[in-house]
Order: sequence, then C-alpha cells, then structure tokens
Amino acid sequence: MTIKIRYFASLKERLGRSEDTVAFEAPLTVKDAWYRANASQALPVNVLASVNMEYVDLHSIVQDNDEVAFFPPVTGG
Amino acid sequence: MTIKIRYFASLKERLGRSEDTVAFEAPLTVKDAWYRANASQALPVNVLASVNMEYVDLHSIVQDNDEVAFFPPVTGG
Amino acid sequence: MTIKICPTAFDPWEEVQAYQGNLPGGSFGATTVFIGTMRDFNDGDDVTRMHLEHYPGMTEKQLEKILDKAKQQWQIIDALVIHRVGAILPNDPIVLIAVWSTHRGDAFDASRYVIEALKTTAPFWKKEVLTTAQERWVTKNTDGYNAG
Amino acid sequence: MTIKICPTAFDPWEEVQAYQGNLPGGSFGATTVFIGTMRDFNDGDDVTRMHLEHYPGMTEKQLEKILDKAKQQWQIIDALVIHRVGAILPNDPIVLIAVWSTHRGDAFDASRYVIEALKTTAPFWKKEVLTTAQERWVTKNTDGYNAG
Repeated sequence: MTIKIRYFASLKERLGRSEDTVAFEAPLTVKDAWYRANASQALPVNVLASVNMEYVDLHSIVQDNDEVAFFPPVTGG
Repeated sequence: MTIKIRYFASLKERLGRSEDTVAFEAPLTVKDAWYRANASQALPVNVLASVNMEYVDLHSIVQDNDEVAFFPPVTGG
Repeated sequence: MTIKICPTAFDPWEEVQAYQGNLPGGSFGATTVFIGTMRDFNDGDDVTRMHLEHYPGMTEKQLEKILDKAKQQWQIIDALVIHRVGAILPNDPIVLIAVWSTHRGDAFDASRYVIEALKTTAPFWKKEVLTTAQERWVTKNTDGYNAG
Repeated sequence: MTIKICPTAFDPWEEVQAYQGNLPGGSFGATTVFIGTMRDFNDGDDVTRMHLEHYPGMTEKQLEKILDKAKQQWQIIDALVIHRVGAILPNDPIVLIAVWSTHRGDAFDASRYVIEALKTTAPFWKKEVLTTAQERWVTKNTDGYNAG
C-alpha cells in the first residue's frame, strides 16, 4: 500500500520538497507517515494535517492511496 | 415668544397638517407645546420629540424660536 | 466621512467603487458594505412601491452623530452612508453603509453599529403601497440581531 | 453559492454587481460585502508584494463546507466567495465575501462567520516581500474580534 504526502508553504520550503511517496504494510497513523518520510525531522509544533483534503488529527489511520498533507497554520483572507 | 411645531409621517397625516406656530409667555415643556397646538388630541404613545433637530424628552423646556417636532418611531434603513 | 440623502435611484457598487478610488491605496485592509434593498413583499403582503419620508436637516445631523460615535469607538479610516428618500421601487437600494478600516473587526462592528443606530434614531419613515393599492405606514423596524 | 479561486486581480464591485444581477430582483432585503485588501505595511514593515499559496482542491472543499455550515445556521439566499492566489500587490483585493438574505441579521452574522472560518480553516498561506527584498511567511492571522 502507498500514500502520497504533500507539504505546503513554509513547511515545503523548509523540507526542500513538495511531496513524498510512502509504502507501508501494517496500519499507519498520520503521525507515523510523517516519520516514515522525515525520520530526522521532528513533527513541527502547530502543524495541521489532512487526509484526502479533510482535516484529521495525527492519530488517524491512513488507507491505501490516501493523499496526506502537512502544512503550517493557514493565513488567508 | 413663539415656537414652530412640525409633524412627520403618519402623525402628520392623522393631524392633517405639517406644522403649527405656538405663542407662549411662561416656561413651556415640549409636552405643554403639544397640548397648546392639539388641545383635543392625546399625545400619541411612543411619539418621539426633537427640539432644533436633537432628540429631547417631553419634559424639556422650549425657548423662543425653537423648532419642535413630533413624529412616530423611525423606520428607515 | 460622507453622508448623502439621495432622492433618486443609485447604484451602490458604483458609489462605493468611486468613493474608494479617492482613498489612499494600500492604507486600508478591510472594507465592509451593507446594503438594504427594497423587497417586493413585507409582512405577508406584496408591495409595489414605497414612499420614504425624512426630516431634512435632522436626518443629516443624526447620521453625523452616529458616524462620530462609531469613529470614537472603532478605528475607522473612512465611511460612506447613502440613504434614499422619495418614491422607491422593489429592488431599489434604500441604504448603503460602507466602512474602511485597517483590521476587519473594526469595519464589521462599526457598520453593524451604524445600521442599528440609523434604524432606531435617524428620522426616516416608510409608507408601503400594496398591490391592492392600499397604503400603510411601516410602524417599526425589525430587530437586526433577532430579525423575524 | 459560488466559490472562485482567482489567480489574477479582480474588481470586487464589478464581481458583486454582476453576481447580484443574476439574483431574482425584490427577493433579498440585505446584502453584506466584506473585502480584505492588501495593505502596504504589516507588523511595522513596508511590504511591496505578497505571494499567496493554496492547496488546490482542499481549499475549495473547505470553503464549500464553510458556506454549507453558514447556510445551516442562517437564512441565506445566496453567497459569493472570491479569493486571490499567486502574486498580489498592495491595494489588490485578496478576498471578497458577499451574502444576500431577507433580513440584515442573517447577512451580517453569516458573513462574519464565513471570514472567521476562512481565516482559520481554508488552506491559504501568505508570504510577504518587504521593501528590503526580505521574504517572510505570515505565521498567524489576527483575531477578527479584537484585531490588534
């Protein structure tokens, strides 16, 4: 099973890339997905996460083909 | 001493006139002014009153040449 | 701060666009506009037109007081108030309140204050003409916070 | 209910005028419009331009959820939300929220709700370019109720 992870805004700049693909077999949380892709980077404080464009908490379980995203607090409007 | 009294909207229609002139000598309240001009008509409930285009209560004393007005609750906007 | 009593129909968007064109660009971050438009129904009846009476002189004076109070309470850069008088048809704008400020909280709160204060203290009176040709004075304004 | 993500400059007054032209005349009594405009200063610094990033797909989805919630809570006839993305200059409108309703309380409350919800949940991010050529991400939105 695989998921796509996307990064936005300052987080994307800091990581130096806009997406990752992560393969997994056992059930994986959103937080686990971050550490699969960013072993050496602590999950930023205040980070927001979505799965398939809906906000989720970091303990949600991801499914095959999900699109996970991490991004800083939003500042539109 | 004289004052002008003006009436607006439904009150003007009911009285059938838009203004009166009232002459007086002793101190006169806004309420007194109404009864000088409308002896037979009770002061309407909820009526609003102004003197020289500022809201006043009915016990305010009028001065020579004041413009007094009576009108129903306002309904603009 | 500008107040206009307007005896003929006006286009609210053109008025605001033109007024904003005279404000220094880049100075304001928030604009709120409220427009009250004549509906073709009220209190369950079809309304064909309306006559809006006012007290010339006192109306302007009271509107100025309202804007002064708003300016004391909130950080406002500028404000425009336009109110129709005379014969009004359904779909005509009756009132326009536009407020410019640096931050949105001020513009929202001030414009809400101005319309509520206008509706309770500015001397305007509406008389409706129904499709039955019956005429009736509107006797009170609805509450803006719990509008029925 | 219409949501537009707009990569180029737009005229808010013309957008609202055109949109309202398609609504049935006489049906609405209240219109509120909020416009957020780019200022040429922020946090004490002069800002020359801004880049607005978003998450295509999620942004629209979240804005639709916000409008749906507003429609559940208030009596809304229609609403229009436009938000810029990409390169933005001072004095450019960034966001437009227009709400049409029968009574003013609904339009005011709904538009206030929509802008606050947009600012906390719609995935947009602003990066400012200062006159010093320094770039910085805006890290949080001001509180709309007690805007500093």
